[in-house]
Order: sequence, then C-alpha cells, then structure tokens
Amino acid sequence: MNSAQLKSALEAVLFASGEPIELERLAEAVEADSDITKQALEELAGEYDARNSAIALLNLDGKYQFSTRPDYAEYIKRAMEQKRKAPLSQAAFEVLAIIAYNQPVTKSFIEQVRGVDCSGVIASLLRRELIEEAGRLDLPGRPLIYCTTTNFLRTFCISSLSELPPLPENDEGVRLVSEITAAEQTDIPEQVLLTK
Amino acid sequence: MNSAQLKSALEAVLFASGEPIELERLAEAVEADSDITKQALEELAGEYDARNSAIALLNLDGKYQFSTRPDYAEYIKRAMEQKRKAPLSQAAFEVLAIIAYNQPVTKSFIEQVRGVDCSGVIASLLRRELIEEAGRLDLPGRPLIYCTTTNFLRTFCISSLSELPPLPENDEGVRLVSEITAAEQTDIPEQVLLTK
Amino acid sequence: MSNVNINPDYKLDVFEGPLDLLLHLISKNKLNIYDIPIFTLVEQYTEYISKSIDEGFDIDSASEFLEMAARLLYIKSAALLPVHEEADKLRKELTGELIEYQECKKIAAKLSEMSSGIDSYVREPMEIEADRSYQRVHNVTELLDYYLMAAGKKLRRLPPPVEAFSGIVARRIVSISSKISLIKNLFVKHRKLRLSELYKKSESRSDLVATFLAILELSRQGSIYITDSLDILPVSNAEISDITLLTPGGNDSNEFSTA
Repeated sequence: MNSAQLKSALEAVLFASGEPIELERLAEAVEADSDITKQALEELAGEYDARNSAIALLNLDGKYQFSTRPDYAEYIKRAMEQKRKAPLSQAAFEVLAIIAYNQPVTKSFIEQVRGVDCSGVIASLLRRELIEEAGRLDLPGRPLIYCTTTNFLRTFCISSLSELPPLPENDEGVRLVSEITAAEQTDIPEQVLLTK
Repeated sequence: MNSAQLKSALEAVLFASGEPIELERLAEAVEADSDITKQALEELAGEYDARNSAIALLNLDGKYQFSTRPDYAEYIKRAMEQKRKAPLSQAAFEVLAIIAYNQPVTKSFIEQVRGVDCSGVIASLLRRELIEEAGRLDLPGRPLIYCTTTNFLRTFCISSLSELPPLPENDEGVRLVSEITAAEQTDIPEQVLLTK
Repeated sequence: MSNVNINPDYKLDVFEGPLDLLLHLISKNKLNIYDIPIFTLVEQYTEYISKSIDEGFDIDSASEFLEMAARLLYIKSAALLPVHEEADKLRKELTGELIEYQECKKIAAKLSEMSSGIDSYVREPMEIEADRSYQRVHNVTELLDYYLMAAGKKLRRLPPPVEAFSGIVARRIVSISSKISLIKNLFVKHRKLRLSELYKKSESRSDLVATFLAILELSRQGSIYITDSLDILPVSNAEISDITLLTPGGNDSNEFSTA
C-alpha cells in the first residue's frame, strides 16, 4: 500500500468509526507499521487543514477522530433540530399508541402486536422524547420497558393518561392485544419473552 | 456567506448528521437558496471525487449523505471489530427485486410471487434498513405495505429508483413475442394462437 | 419413473421454493415453460421431492414443496377427465406464476451484481447538544385510530376505496388475471379490439406475455372470438361468419399443443 492508499484507508476508517481510535488499532486495521501510520495521519490532518475543510482530524491523547470545526456548530444544531418538526410515520404512531394504552410494555410485546421488528421506531420515539425507558422487567433477559413522557401528553393536548379515548369493548383486535398482555403479565413469561 | 463558506457549512452539517438529508433541509440549515445549495453540494461532491477521497458525497433520491467508498470495507471492519456484514442471500435479493419494482407492496404479494413464506427475509431486510414500512393498505386485515429506503439506493449504487435496470427480456418471452409479430405480419393468425 | 434428469448435487434446500425447483426441472429437461407437459412435470417433481425426503430432507420445512406436489397432482387428475378445461386453466395459472418468478430471479441476479454499495459505510450522527423533542401537536383521537389499526381488526362499514388496491395491482410483473379483466373492461367501451393495439399498449415484455396469455384464456373460455383480420370481438358481438378460428368449447381446441 502506497502512502496515498494508506491515507485513504485511514480516512475511511476514521470516518466510519465516529469514535476516537488509538494509533495502534488504526495501524493494525490498515496493516501498516505504527510509525508509518502516525506519519500518514499527520499528513492527512495537514491536508484537511490546508484546504480549510469544515472537518478536522484531531489527535486526542493518542487517539484520532474526525470532528467538525466549532465554527459550524450553529448550522449543525439547526439541521438536527429541524427533525423535530417532521411528522411521525404511521409505524411511529402505531407503536406510540400501543405503548400509550398498555404501558409499561416491553419491545417484544409491541412487536407481537404489530408483527414486525420495531427497534428503529422505538429508537426514534425515544430521541423525540415521546417515550422513555421505565426500568426493566424482573423476568429472564430483564427486558427494558417503555412508557410515555410528558412531551407525549403535550403532543396530544391531554393532561393525563386518563384522558386517552376509551378503547371500544367489542373490538376483536383490542381483545387480541389484551390476551397478549395477560399472557405477558401472568403465568408464562418465559414463553412470551422467547417468542420473538 | 460566500461559496467556500457555504460548502464548508454543508460539509459540516452532512458530516455531523450521518443520515441522508433532504436538499430543502440543508438549504434551511445553512440559510441559503435551494438552487445555490444544490450547486454547492454538486461542487462539494466533485471536489471529493477529484481528490480521490475515501469518502464520497452521495445524492440518494434528492437526499445527500457522506459515505465511504466500498473499496475500504475490509479496513473498516477490522478497525471496528465488526462482524462481517452478512452478504445478502438469494432470497433477500428476490424479495428486494419484487419490492423495488412493484412498491409499495404487501407481504402476501411478495409471497405470492415467490411461492414461499417470506416473513424471515422481510424482517431481516427491515433490520438492515433496506426496506421500510410505508403504511397499511385500506383493506380488511389492514396489511402493512413495504417500500425500499435510501439505504437501498446506496447499497445498489444508484441515486434513484429510475436507475434500476429495466426488466430483463425474458428469453422465452422474446421468442414468443417475435413469433407473434412475425405471424401478425404474414397474416397467419392461426399460427399466432397455436404457437407457443 | 425413469430418466429424471436430476443433478445429485442439488438438494431441496438449495431451492428458494417450489417455483424455483419447477423452473430448475423445466430448464434441465428443456421443457417449454409456455406449454408445460404436466404429466412429465408431475412425475419429475414428485420423484425429486420423495428422493430428497428419503435423503433426510426435513419434511416440516418442506411443506411448501409438498403443497405444490399436491397442486400438480390435482392438475394432473383434472387433466385426465374427458373435459379438462379446469386443468388447462390451472396449468396456465402455474405458467403465469413461473414466468413471474423467473423474471423475479433475473432481476434478483442483476441486483446482486449491483450490490457493491453494501460495502460502503456511513456515520452515526455526532453527539451534539440539540433539542430533538417532537414539536407537532395532534388530536388524541388519532391515537385511538392508530391503536385499532395496529390491532389489525378495525371495523369497517364501507367497502375499501379503489385506490386501496393500487398496492396490490400496481405491479409491473403482470398477472394474467388482471390482464383478462382489463381486456373485458375494454369491451365495455369498444365493440371490437385490434390484437396489435392490445400489444402496443403493453409496457414491458411481461406485460406482453400476460396480454397474450390472457387472450388465449379468454378465447378458450369462449368469451371472445378472434377474426381472420386479428380483430377481437366479444362473443355477444361476434357474427357467425367471423368465427373462423379457435372455436371454443371442444376439447381439441383446449390443448395448445405443439405447433
């Protein structure tokens, strides 16, 4: 690997990682001597500086990391906060509704009701502060449980969960969900947790 | 803000966000006109290409995202001690093909074409963010429908669905069709309908 | 059961499903996919399945393969009847499925060649102090609607709107039955249709193939006649003199045997 290839490989690794990485680990990853790696990193950092890039390659106590320069923090913050206004997806609404009516609930419960993997949706609802973690169930695997937040109440203009519209009594789906709830809460918790 | 500053601001926002961002959202974040923003993005992408950076600025269906070029996957995996991304299976490619060309589609549609249960494959494609839920059909049972994601575009190195390869010419179909055409032209309709 | 051309290296689990296995048998034995000799196919298919099971293939994971075996046997038995219209219909349905699946496989292969981007990596968002809490406001009744939707059994009073079906029928891999209804609908407005016009409307090869098979099916059902000049007429409009080919009903004209 020539010097340009070495720098590119390091650039790719540092970009993808996000976390600060030790010189030794970088050298191992690109299969180069650590002195050569160090030199390549310094050159790479110099190139980023020379072209006044918005990104800088930092050396933090022997660990290397790409980071944006502080001058741009305002734009970044604005871009990230724009997402607050993006409407919830159908999937997000459904997961939120399931949590609201059955809280606290585990991820496996939500997935049983919806029949699909919901990890991404749950992560996004957490970021948007519509739900929060409410501890772990004292069951094998100690699954996390989720409930809604005060931001949830604000979003739906209610002052407490008691103001949620009542569920229809004769809806088959509602009955089905309460069966899952019953199963989860009582006799056969292992099974609930293992049927994912 | 001059053109160099604009490009730097965009670079910082895209780098920090990690996720694909719509042109409009970028323009808003850097407080510039969207045409000017678009031009700056194209220039920025060109600069990354011109210096053979290990990082590329992709346009995925009007969203922009930085990504490493595929050549460096080995180093990244090694550095991040990541398990090799499992390659996509034949089944996964088939399900993706059906979704990509017919989206949005239900699971039962996919299963009808493939003649087998596809729950596992769909769950894995959802987890890998190659497909996503796109709501439900307003039909009894309210089935979920699926479509492809921007990650799908990135994985297949295209920037919009219109760049998908045209449906392959079915060899048998070509033969069939040319026989039809030939027969039609020579006024032998019996042949048309009795030939396969 | 002889001369089954099976590569011993192939095990049942290398096939993506019964359609995949059928396509394999069809190409191995150079059968015509547009005119599957059902008897040959049934024999080879069942022999392959039973051989795989003898060799230890898990019967539980073979349910879809067994279902197809049952389906093939059913078509075979229907084909033994003196009037075997149903067998032809079922056989053509299977042909349509096989063509569709064959296209699916070809596209999948192309996608597989294009998938180098799977090795590109993106970043996790940087940890930045930013307020990401949701900002919009919704009516709380929406939540109930979504809850019932997720529970999957929302009661409905009205039939679903036409657009609701778009996800099902908006497909470029074209089904023959949808083509049939399309052609039937055209007759609501038109007294006759030109065969060539129908082909021209086709947007892709599979569309064309489906159009062709749909016309075959309609003429077999006796719903349409095709004239010498390749006009297609619905039965109600057909003059006796127009009926020059493909008279419906008789057993002989049902079998689209090799030309």
